[in-house]
Amino acid sequence: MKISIRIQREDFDLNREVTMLAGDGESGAVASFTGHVRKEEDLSTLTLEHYPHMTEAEIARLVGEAGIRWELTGVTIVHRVGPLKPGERIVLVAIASQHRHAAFAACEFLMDYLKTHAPFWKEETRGSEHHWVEHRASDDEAAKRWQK
Amino acid sequence: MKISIRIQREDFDLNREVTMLAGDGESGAVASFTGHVRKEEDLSTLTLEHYPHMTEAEIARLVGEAGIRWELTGVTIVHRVGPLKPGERIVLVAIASQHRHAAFAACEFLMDYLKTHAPFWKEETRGSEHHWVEHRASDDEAAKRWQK
Amino acid sequence: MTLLYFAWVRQKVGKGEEQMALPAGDIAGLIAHLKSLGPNYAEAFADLSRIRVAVNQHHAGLDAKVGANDEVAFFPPVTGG
Amino acid sequence: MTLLYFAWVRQKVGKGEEQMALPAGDIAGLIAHLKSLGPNYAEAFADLSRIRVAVNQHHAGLDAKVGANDEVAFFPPVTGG
Repeated sequence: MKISIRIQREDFDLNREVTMLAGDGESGAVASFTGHVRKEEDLSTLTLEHYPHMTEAEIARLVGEAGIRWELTGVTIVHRVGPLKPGERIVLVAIASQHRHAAFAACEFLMDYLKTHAPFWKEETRGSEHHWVEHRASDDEAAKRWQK
Repeated sequence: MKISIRIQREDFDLNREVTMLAGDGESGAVASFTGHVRKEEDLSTLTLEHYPHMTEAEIARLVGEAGIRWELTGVTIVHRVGPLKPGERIVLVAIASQHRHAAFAACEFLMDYLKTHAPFWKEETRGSEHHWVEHRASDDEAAKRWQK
Repeated sequence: MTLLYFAWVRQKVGKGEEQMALPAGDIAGLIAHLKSLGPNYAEAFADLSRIRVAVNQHHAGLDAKVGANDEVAFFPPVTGG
Repeated sequence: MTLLYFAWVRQKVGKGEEQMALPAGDIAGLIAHLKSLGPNYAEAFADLSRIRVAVNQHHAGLDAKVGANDEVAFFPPVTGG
Protein backbone atom coordinates (compact mmCIF):
# COMPACT_ATOMS: atom_id res chain seq x y z
CA MET A 1 0.00 0.00 0.00
CA LYS A 2 1.42 3.39 -1.06
CA ILE A 3 0.95 5.87 1.78
CA SER A 4 1.47 9.63 1.62
CA ILE A 5 0.52 11.83 4.58
CA ARG A 6 1.32 15.53 4.38
CA ILE A 7 0.52 18.54 6.54
CA GLN A 8 1.21 21.69 4.55
CA ARG A 9 0.27 25.33 4.07
CA GLU A 10 0.14 25.10 0.26
CA ASP A 11 -2.77 23.94 -1.84
CA PHE A 12 -2.57 20.54 -3.57
CA ASP A 13 -3.24 19.37 -7.13
CA LEU A 14 -5.95 16.72 -6.96
CA ASN A 15 -5.28 15.54 -10.49
CA ARG A 16 -1.62 14.93 -9.72
CA GLU A 17 -2.40 13.16 -6.43
CA VAL A 18 -4.85 10.74 -8.09
CA THR A 19 -2.47 10.08 -10.97
CA MET A 20 0.30 9.26 -8.49
CA LEU A 21 -2.06 6.84 -6.72
CA ALA A 22 -3.56 5.05 -9.71
CA GLY A 23 -1.65 6.01 -12.86
CA ASP A 24 0.35 2.77 -12.72
CA GLY A 25 -2.74 0.64 -13.44
CA GLU A 26 -2.55 -1.29 -10.15
CA SER A 27 -5.88 0.08 -8.91
CA GLY A 28 -9.19 0.22 -10.74
CA ALA A 29 -10.86 2.62 -8.33
CA VAL A 30 -9.99 5.86 -6.54
CA ALA A 31 -12.44 7.48 -4.12
CA SER A 32 -11.48 11.01 -3.06
CA PHE A 33 -12.84 13.58 -0.67
CA THR A 34 -12.00 17.26 -0.56
CA GLY A 35 -13.23 19.55 2.21
CA HIS A 36 -13.61 23.23 1.34
CA VAL A 37 -14.00 26.43 3.35
CA ARG A 38 -17.64 27.39 3.00
CA LYS A 39 -18.52 30.96 2.15
CA GLU A 40 -20.51 32.65 4.93
CA GLU A 41 -21.71 36.20 5.13
CA ASP A 42 -18.96 37.71 7.25
CA LEU A 43 -16.36 34.93 7.29
CA SER A 44 -13.08 36.29 5.92
CA THR A 45 -10.56 33.62 7.01
CA LEU A 46 -10.48 30.14 8.49
CA THR A 47 -7.17 29.47 10.23
CA LEU A 48 -6.03 25.95 11.01
CA GLU A 49 -3.73 25.13 13.89
CA HIS A 50 -2.37 21.64 14.56
CA TYR A 51 -0.16 19.61 16.88
CA PRO A 52 2.95 18.93 14.79
CA HIS A 53 4.20 15.33 14.82
CA MET A 54 1.14 14.01 16.65
CA THR A 55 -0.98 14.94 13.62
CA GLU A 56 1.07 12.80 11.28
CA ALA A 57 1.33 9.99 13.85
CA GLU A 58 -2.42 9.96 14.53
CA ILE A 59 -3.29 10.01 10.82
CA ALA A 60 -0.82 7.18 10.19
CA ARG A 61 -2.54 5.15 12.92
CA LEU A 62 -5.93 5.77 11.28
CA VAL A 63 -4.55 4.81 7.85
CA GLY A 64 -3.14 1.63 9.37
CA GLU A 65 -6.57 0.77 10.78
CA ALA A 66 -8.19 1.41 7.37
CA GLY A 67 -5.60 -0.84 5.73
CA ILE A 68 -6.58 -3.66 8.10
CA ARG A 69 -10.31 -3.23 7.45
CA TRP A 70 -10.19 -2.95 3.64
CA GLU A 71 -7.94 -4.12 0.81
CA LEU A 72 -6.37 -0.88 -0.32
CA THR A 73 -3.56 -0.20 -2.79
CA GLY A 74 -2.89 3.42 -1.79
CA VAL A 75 -3.84 6.23 0.58
CA THR A 76 -2.99 9.90 0.19
CA ILE A 77 -3.98 12.39 2.88
CA VAL A 78 -3.09 16.06 2.62
CA HIS A 79 -4.30 18.44 5.31
CA ARG A 80 -3.63 22.15 5.07
CA VAL A 81 -2.82 24.44 7.99
CA GLY A 82 -2.58 28.21 8.31
CA PRO A 83 -5.03 30.83 7.01
CA LEU A 84 -7.54 29.79 4.30
CA LYS A 85 -10.14 31.78 2.37
CA PRO A 86 -13.73 30.75 1.48
CA GLY A 87 -13.70 28.26 -1.41
CA GLU A 88 -10.17 27.03 -0.66
CA ARG A 89 -9.50 23.35 -0.03
CA ILE A 90 -8.78 22.21 3.53
CA VAL A 91 -8.23 18.49 3.20
CA LEU A 92 -7.81 15.67 0.70
CA VAL A 93 -8.38 11.99 1.43
CA ALA A 94 -7.80 9.81 -1.66
CA ILE A 95 -8.07 6.03 -1.50
CA ALA A 96 -7.03 3.60 -4.24
CA SER A 97 -8.27 0.02 -4.33
CA GLN A 98 -9.10 -2.69 -6.81
CA HIS A 99 -12.71 -2.43 -5.61
CA ARG A 100 -14.78 0.70 -5.52
CA HIS A 101 -16.79 -0.23 -2.43
CA ALA A 102 -13.58 -0.64 -0.40
CA ALA A 103 -12.31 2.71 -1.70
CA PHE A 104 -15.54 4.52 -0.79
CA ALA A 105 -15.82 2.91 2.64
CA ALA A 106 -12.19 3.61 3.58
CA CYS A 107 -12.47 7.22 2.36
CA GLU A 108 -15.56 7.85 4.46
CA PHE A 109 -14.05 6.05 7.47
CA LEU A 110 -10.88 8.17 7.28
CA MET A 111 -12.84 11.42 6.98
CA ASP A 112 -15.00 10.50 9.98
CA TYR A 113 -11.93 9.65 12.06
CA LEU A 114 -9.89 12.66 10.88
CA LYS A 115 -12.70 14.88 12.13
CA THR A 116 -12.75 13.26 15.56
CA HIS A 117 -9.15 12.17 16.16
CA ALA A 118 -6.60 14.23 14.22
CA PRO A 119 -5.36 17.19 16.31
CA PHE A 120 -6.41 20.17 14.20
CA TRP A 121 -8.37 23.22 15.35
CA LYS A 122 -10.18 25.79 13.23
CA GLU A 123 -10.44 29.46 14.14
CA GLU A 124 -12.83 31.70 12.23
CA THR A 125 -12.21 35.38 11.54
CA ARG A 126 -15.44 37.36 11.13
CA GLY A 127 -14.82 41.07 10.82
CA SER A 128 -12.51 41.91 13.73
CA GLU A 129 -13.71 38.93 15.78
CA HIS A 130 -11.92 35.60 16.10
CA HIS A 131 -13.47 32.51 17.51
CA TRP A 132 -12.71 28.83 17.71
CA VAL A 133 -15.01 26.46 15.87
CA GLU A 134 -16.85 24.09 18.21
CA HIS A 135 -16.52 20.35 17.77
CA ARG A 136 -19.75 18.85 16.46
CA ALA A 137 -21.50 15.97 18.18
CA SER A 138 -22.65 14.74 14.75
CA ASP A 139 -19.00 14.05 13.89
CA ASP A 140 -18.70 11.82 16.98
CA GLU A 141 -21.84 9.98 15.91
CA ALA A 142 -20.41 9.50 12.40
CA ALA A 143 -17.19 8.00 13.79
CA LYS A 144 -19.12 5.67 16.12
CA ARG A 145 -20.69 3.91 13.11
CA TRP A 146 -17.34 2.26 12.44
CA GLN A 147 -16.81 0.83 15.91
CA LYS A 148 -16.86 -2.93 15.87
CA MET B 1 -27.52 22.32 -8.53
CA LYS B 2 -24.72 22.75 -11.10
CA ILE B 3 -24.78 19.80 -13.50
CA SER B 4 -22.12 18.91 -16.05
CA ILE B 5 -22.36 15.64 -18.01
CA ARG B 6 -19.78 14.99 -20.71
CA ILE B 7 -18.94 12.02 -22.92
CA GLN B 8 -15.52 12.58 -24.46
CA ARG B 9 -12.45 10.87 -25.84
CA GLU B 10 -9.99 13.19 -24.02
CA ASP B 11 -8.76 12.84 -20.47
CA PHE B 12 -10.04 15.25 -17.80
CA ASP B 13 -8.32 17.35 -15.14
CA LEU B 14 -9.73 16.30 -11.78
CA ASN B 15 -8.32 19.35 -10.03
CA ARG B 16 -10.05 21.67 -12.44
CA GLU B 17 -13.36 19.77 -12.22
CA VAL B 18 -13.43 19.92 -8.42
CA THR B 19 -12.47 23.60 -8.40
CA MET B 20 -15.32 24.33 -10.80
CA LEU B 21 -17.70 22.48 -8.50
CA ALA B 22 -16.63 23.89 -5.14
CA GLY B 23 -14.26 26.81 -5.69
CA ASP B 24 -17.06 29.29 -5.13
CA GLY B 25 -17.43 28.31 -1.47
CA GLU B 26 -21.05 27.14 -1.81
CA SER B 27 -20.18 23.54 -0.90
CA GLY B 28 -18.14 22.28 2.02
CA ALA B 29 -17.70 18.76 0.66
CA VAL B 30 -16.80 17.11 -2.64
CA ALA B 31 -16.74 13.32 -3.00
CA SER B 32 -15.18 12.07 -6.23
CA PHE B 33 -14.68 8.74 -7.88
CA THR B 34 -12.33 7.93 -10.74
CA GLY B 35 -12.31 4.55 -12.47
CA HIS B 36 -9.05 3.49 -14.09
CA VAL B 37 -8.08 0.83 -16.62
CA ARG B 38 -6.38 -1.88 -14.61
CA LYS B 39 -3.09 -3.28 -15.86
CA GLU B 40 -3.36 -6.98 -16.71
CA GLU B 41 -0.73 -9.27 -18.16
CA ASP B 42 -1.69 -9.14 -21.84
CA LEU B 43 -4.23 -6.30 -21.92
CA SER B 44 -3.06 -3.64 -24.35
CA THR B 45 -6.22 -1.56 -24.88
CA LEU B 46 -9.68 -1.15 -23.44
CA THR B 47 -12.04 0.40 -25.99
CA LEU B 48 -15.31 2.01 -24.92
CA GLU B 49 -18.34 2.19 -27.19
CA HIS B 50 -21.54 4.00 -26.25
CA TYR B 51 -25.01 4.88 -27.49
CA PRO B 52 -24.77 8.61 -28.28
CA HIS B 53 -27.61 10.77 -26.95
CA MET B 54 -29.10 7.97 -24.85
CA THR B 55 -25.93 7.97 -22.72
CA GLU B 56 -26.32 11.62 -21.81
CA ALA B 57 -30.09 11.25 -21.35
CA GLU B 58 -29.76 8.20 -19.10
CA ILE B 59 -27.02 9.82 -16.98
CA ALA B 60 -29.14 12.97 -16.65
CA ARG B 61 -32.04 10.83 -15.40
CA LEU B 62 -29.75 9.19 -12.81
CA VAL B 63 -28.42 12.60 -11.70
CA GLY B 64 -32.00 13.82 -11.35
CA GLU B 65 -32.81 10.85 -9.12
CA ALA B 66 -29.70 11.54 -6.99
CA GLY B 67 -30.75 15.18 -6.67
CA ILE B 68 -34.12 14.06 -5.28
CA ARG B 69 -32.57 11.66 -2.77
CA TRP B 70 -29.83 13.96 -1.42
CA GLU B 71 -29.25 17.70 -1.03
CA LEU B 72 -26.55 18.34 -3.58
CA THR B 73 -25.01 21.56 -4.85
CA GLY B 74 -23.28 20.13 -7.92
CA VAL B 75 -22.68 17.00 -9.98
CA THR B 76 -19.99 16.51 -12.63
CA ILE B 77 -19.85 13.28 -14.61
CA VAL B 78 -17.25 12.74 -17.33
CA HIS B 79 -17.13 9.39 -19.11
CA ARG B 80 -14.50 8.67 -21.71
CA VAL B 81 -15.03 6.64 -24.88
CA GLY B 82 -12.64 5.25 -27.49
CA PRO B 83 -9.37 3.36 -26.87
CA LEU B 84 -7.74 3.62 -23.43
CA LYS B 85 -4.46 2.22 -22.08
CA PRO B 86 -3.83 0.59 -18.67
CA GLY B 87 -3.63 3.25 -15.94
CA GLU B 88 -5.77 5.74 -17.89
CA ARG B 89 -8.93 7.17 -16.36
CA ILE B 90 -12.29 5.94 -17.65
CA VAL B 91 -14.82 7.87 -15.60
CA LEU B 92 -15.22 10.70 -13.12
CA VAL B 93 -18.19 11.19 -10.81
CA ALA B 94 -17.77 14.26 -8.57
CA ILE B 95 -20.49 15.36 -6.14
CA ALA B 96 -20.60 18.63 -4.22
CA SER B 97 -22.79 19.10 -1.18
CA GLN B 98 -22.86 21.00 2.08
CA HIS B 99 -22.71 17.62 3.85
CA ARG B 100 -20.09 14.97 3.30
CA HIS B 101 -22.39 12.01 3.91
CA ALA B 102 -24.74 13.18 1.15
CA ALA B 103 -21.77 13.66 -1.19
CA PHE B 104 -20.40 10.17 -0.51
CA ALA B 105 -23.79 8.47 -0.78
CA ALA B 106 -24.72 10.21 -4.04
CA CYS B 107 -21.29 9.46 -5.54
CA GLU B 108 -21.59 5.75 -4.73
CA PHE B 109 -25.22 5.65 -5.93
CA LEU B 110 -24.28 7.24 -9.26
CA MET B 111 -21.35 4.87 -9.80
CA ASP B 112 -23.56 1.85 -9.06
CA TYR B 113 -26.23 3.08 -11.48
CA LEU B 114 -23.76 4.14 -14.18
CA LYS B 115 -22.41 0.59 -14.18
CA THR B 116 -25.87 -0.94 -14.59
CA HIS B 117 -27.82 1.65 -16.61
CA ALA B 118 -25.62 3.88 -18.77
CA PRO B 119 -25.22 2.42 -22.29
CA PHE B 120 -21.45 1.88 -22.50
CA TRP B 121 -19.66 -1.30 -23.53
CA LYS B 122 -16.02 -2.24 -23.01
CA GLU B 123 -13.99 -4.27 -25.44
CA GLU B 124 -10.60 -5.64 -24.41
CA THR B 125 -7.67 -6.10 -26.76
CA ARG B 126 -5.30 -8.86 -25.63
CA GLY B 127 -2.59 -9.60 -28.18
CA SER B 128 -4.46 -10.00 -31.48
CA GLU B 129 -7.70 -11.01 -29.72
CA HIS B 130 -10.65 -8.73 -29.04
CA HIS B 131 -13.45 -9.60 -26.70
CA TRP B 132 -16.34 -7.83 -25.06
CA VAL B 133 -16.28 -7.49 -21.28
CA GLU B 134 -19.13 -9.37 -19.60
CA HIS B 135 -21.55 -7.52 -17.36
CA ARG B 136 -21.01 -8.47 -13.71
CA ALA B 137 -23.84 -9.71 -11.49
CA SER B 138 -22.11 -8.00 -8.53
CA ASP B 139 -22.82 -4.65 -10.19
CA ASP B 140 -26.53 -5.50 -10.34
CA GLU B 141 -26.44 -6.41 -6.65
CA ALA B 142 -24.71 -3.10 -5.84
CA ALA B 143 -27.39 -1.13 -7.68
CA LYS B 144 -30.21 -3.05 -5.95
CA ARG B 145 -29.07 -1.71 -2.55
CA TRP B 146 -30.54 1.67 -3.50
CA GLN B 147 -33.99 0.47 -4.45
CA LYS B 148 -36.62 1.77 -2.11
CA MET C 1 -38.59 2.38 -37.59
CA THR C 2 -34.93 3.06 -36.82
CA LEU C 3 -33.02 0.04 -35.51
CA LEU C 4 -29.68 0.45 -33.74
CA TYR C 5 -27.22 -2.26 -32.67
CA PHE C 6 -24.30 -1.90 -30.27
CA ALA C 7 -21.22 -3.88 -29.18
CA TRP C 8 -21.33 -7.58 -30.15
CA VAL C 9 -24.95 -7.30 -31.31
CA ARG C 10 -23.71 -4.79 -33.89
CA GLN C 11 -20.86 -7.12 -34.89
CA LYS C 12 -23.12 -10.16 -35.28
CA VAL C 13 -25.81 -8.29 -37.23
CA GLY C 14 -23.06 -6.72 -39.34
CA LYS C 15 -24.27 -3.11 -39.15
CA GLY C 16 -24.90 -0.43 -36.55
CA GLU C 17 -28.07 1.12 -37.87
CA GLU C 18 -30.86 0.46 -40.34
CA GLN C 19 -34.31 1.71 -41.25
CA MET C 20 -37.16 -0.79 -41.59
CA ALA C 21 -40.81 -0.37 -42.50
CA LEU C 22 -42.62 -2.59 -40.01
CA PRO C 23 -46.14 -2.88 -38.60
CA ALA C 24 -46.68 -1.75 -35.00
CA GLY C 25 -46.17 -4.49 -32.44
CA ASP C 26 -44.07 -5.39 -29.41
CA ILE C 27 -40.32 -5.93 -29.08
CA ALA C 28 -40.69 -9.71 -28.87
CA GLY C 29 -42.52 -9.70 -32.23
CA LEU C 30 -39.92 -7.42 -33.74
CA ILE C 31 -37.10 -9.75 -32.67
CA ALA C 32 -38.96 -12.78 -34.10
CA HIS C 33 -39.24 -10.94 -37.40
CA LEU C 34 -35.54 -9.95 -37.39
CA LYS C 35 -34.47 -13.55 -36.72
CA SER C 36 -36.31 -14.59 -39.89
CA LEU C 37 -34.24 -12.19 -42.01
CA GLY C 38 -30.99 -14.16 -42.01
CA PRO C 39 -28.43 -16.14 -40.00
CA ASN C 40 -26.65 -12.97 -38.84
CA TYR C 41 -29.83 -11.79 -37.06
CA ALA C 42 -30.61 -15.33 -35.89
CA GLU C 43 -27.21 -15.56 -34.26
CA ALA C 44 -27.32 -12.08 -32.73
CA PHE C 45 -30.70 -12.79 -31.12
CA ALA C 46 -30.15 -16.50 -30.31
CA ASP C 47 -30.06 -15.94 -26.53
CA LEU C 48 -32.48 -13.24 -25.43
CA SER C 49 -31.21 -13.39 -21.84
CA ARG C 50 -28.10 -11.60 -23.16
CA ILE C 51 -30.01 -8.87 -25.04
CA ARG C 52 -31.14 -5.53 -23.64
CA VAL C 53 -33.48 -3.10 -25.39
CA ALA C 54 -34.07 0.63 -25.43
CA VAL C 55 -37.05 2.34 -27.07
CA ASN C 56 -36.57 6.01 -27.85
CA GLN C 57 -33.49 6.01 -25.61
CA HIS C 58 -35.23 4.58 -22.53
CA HIS C 59 -34.54 1.07 -21.26
CA ALA C 60 -37.50 -1.18 -22.18
CA GLY C 61 -38.71 -4.77 -21.86
CA LEU C 62 -39.62 -7.39 -24.49
CA ASP C 63 -43.27 -6.46 -24.05
CA ALA C 64 -42.76 -2.77 -24.95
CA LYS C 65 -44.91 -1.56 -27.88
CA VAL C 66 -43.14 0.01 -30.85
CA GLY C 67 -44.42 1.83 -33.92
CA ALA C 68 -43.22 3.24 -37.22
CA ASN C 69 -41.52 6.35 -35.83
CA ASP C 70 -39.71 4.74 -32.92
CA GLU C 71 -35.99 4.29 -32.42
CA VAL C 72 -35.26 0.80 -31.10
CA ALA C 73 -31.81 -0.23 -29.91
CA PHE C 74 -30.47 -3.71 -29.11
CA PHE C 75 -27.33 -4.26 -27.08
CA PRO C 76 -25.66 -6.51 -24.48
CA PRO C 77 -25.92 -5.72 -20.75
CA VAL C 78 -23.92 -2.54 -20.20
CA THR C 79 -20.32 -2.51 -18.92
CA GLY C 80 -19.41 1.15 -18.48
CA GLY C 81 -18.19 3.04 -15.43
CA MET D 1 7.75 17.08 31.78
CA THR D 2 6.92 18.94 28.59
CA LEU D 3 3.49 20.59 28.58
CA LEU D 4 1.87 21.72 25.33
CA TYR D 5 -1.30 23.79 24.88
CA PHE D 6 -3.29 24.26 21.67
CA ALA D 7 -6.09 26.49 20.34
CA TRP D 8 -8.03 28.32 23.07
CA VAL D 9 -6.26 26.37 25.82
CA ARG D 10 -3.02 27.92 24.56
CA GLN D 11 -4.63 31.37 24.46
CA LYS D 12 -6.04 31.11 27.98
CA VAL D 13 -2.83 29.73 29.49
CA GLY D 14 -0.90 32.39 27.58
CA LYS D 15 1.80 30.12 26.13
CA GLY D 16 2.09 27.12 23.84
CA GLU D 17 4.77 25.13 25.61
CA GLU D 18 6.57 24.91 28.91
CA GLN D 19 8.81 22.57 30.88
CA MET D 20 7.90 21.68 34.45
CA ALA D 21 9.57 19.48 37.04
CA LEU D 22 6.71 17.49 38.55
CA PRO D 23 6.33 14.27 40.49
CA ALA D 24 4.84 11.29 38.64
CA GLY D 25 1.05 11.06 38.86
CA ASP D 26 -2.05 11.03 36.74
CA ILE D 27 -3.47 13.67 34.40
CA ALA D 28 -6.23 14.65 36.86
CA GLY D 29 -3.58 15.38 39.50
CA LEU D 30 -1.49 17.33 37.00
CA ILE D 31 -4.48 19.50 36.07
CA ALA D 32 -5.28 20.16 39.74
CA HIS D 33 -1.68 21.29 40.22
CA LEU D 34 -1.78 23.55 37.12
CA LYS D 35 -5.03 25.21 38.30
CA SER D 36 -3.25 26.21 41.53
CA LEU D 37 -0.57 28.08 39.57
CA GLY D 38 -2.66 31.09 38.55
CA PRO D 39 -5.98 32.38 37.19
CA ASN D 40 -4.90 31.78 33.58
CA TYR D 41 -4.57 28.04 34.24
CA ALA D 42 -7.70 28.05 36.42
CA GLU D 43 -9.69 29.55 33.58
CA ALA D 44 -8.21 27.27 30.89
CA PHE D 45 -9.06 24.16 32.93
CA ALA D 46 -12.34 25.41 34.46
CA ASP D 47 -14.50 22.96 32.44
CA LEU D 48 -12.80 19.60 31.98
CA SER D 49 -15.58 18.38 29.69
CA ARG D 50 -14.10 20.74 27.09
CA ILE D 51 -10.49 19.56 27.52
CA ARG D 52 -8.82 16.70 25.67
CA VAL D 53 -5.43 15.23 26.52
CA ALA D 54 -2.60 13.49 24.69
CA VAL D 55 0.35 11.78 26.34
CA ASN D 56 3.37 11.27 24.12
CA GLN D 57 1.20 12.07 21.09
CA HIS D 58 -1.50 9.50 21.84
CA HIS D 59 -5.00 10.46 22.97
CA ALA D 60 -5.33 9.75 26.70
CA GLY D 61 -7.84 10.00 29.54
CA LEU D 62 -7.73 11.87 32.87
CA ASP D 63 -6.56 8.69 34.59
CA ALA D 64 -3.46 8.29 32.37
CA LYS D 65 -0.19 8.12 34.31
CA VAL D 66 2.54 10.61 33.43
CA GLY D 67 6.17 10.92 34.49
CA ALA D 68 9.13 13.29 34.22
CA ASN D 69 10.03 12.51 30.60
CA ASP D 70 6.55 12.59 29.14
CA GLU D 71 5.09 15.07 26.68
CA VAL D 72 1.57 16.04 27.78
CA ALA D 73 -0.71 18.13 25.55
CA PHE D 74 -4.00 19.84 26.44
CA PHE D 75 -6.45 21.03 23.80
CA PRO D 76 -10.14 21.42 22.93
CA PRO D 77 -12.04 18.69 21.06
CA VAL D 78 -10.57 18.61 17.56
CA THR D 79 -12.19 20.36 14.56
CA GLY D 80 -10.08 19.43 11.55
CA GLY D 81 -11.07 17.74 8.30
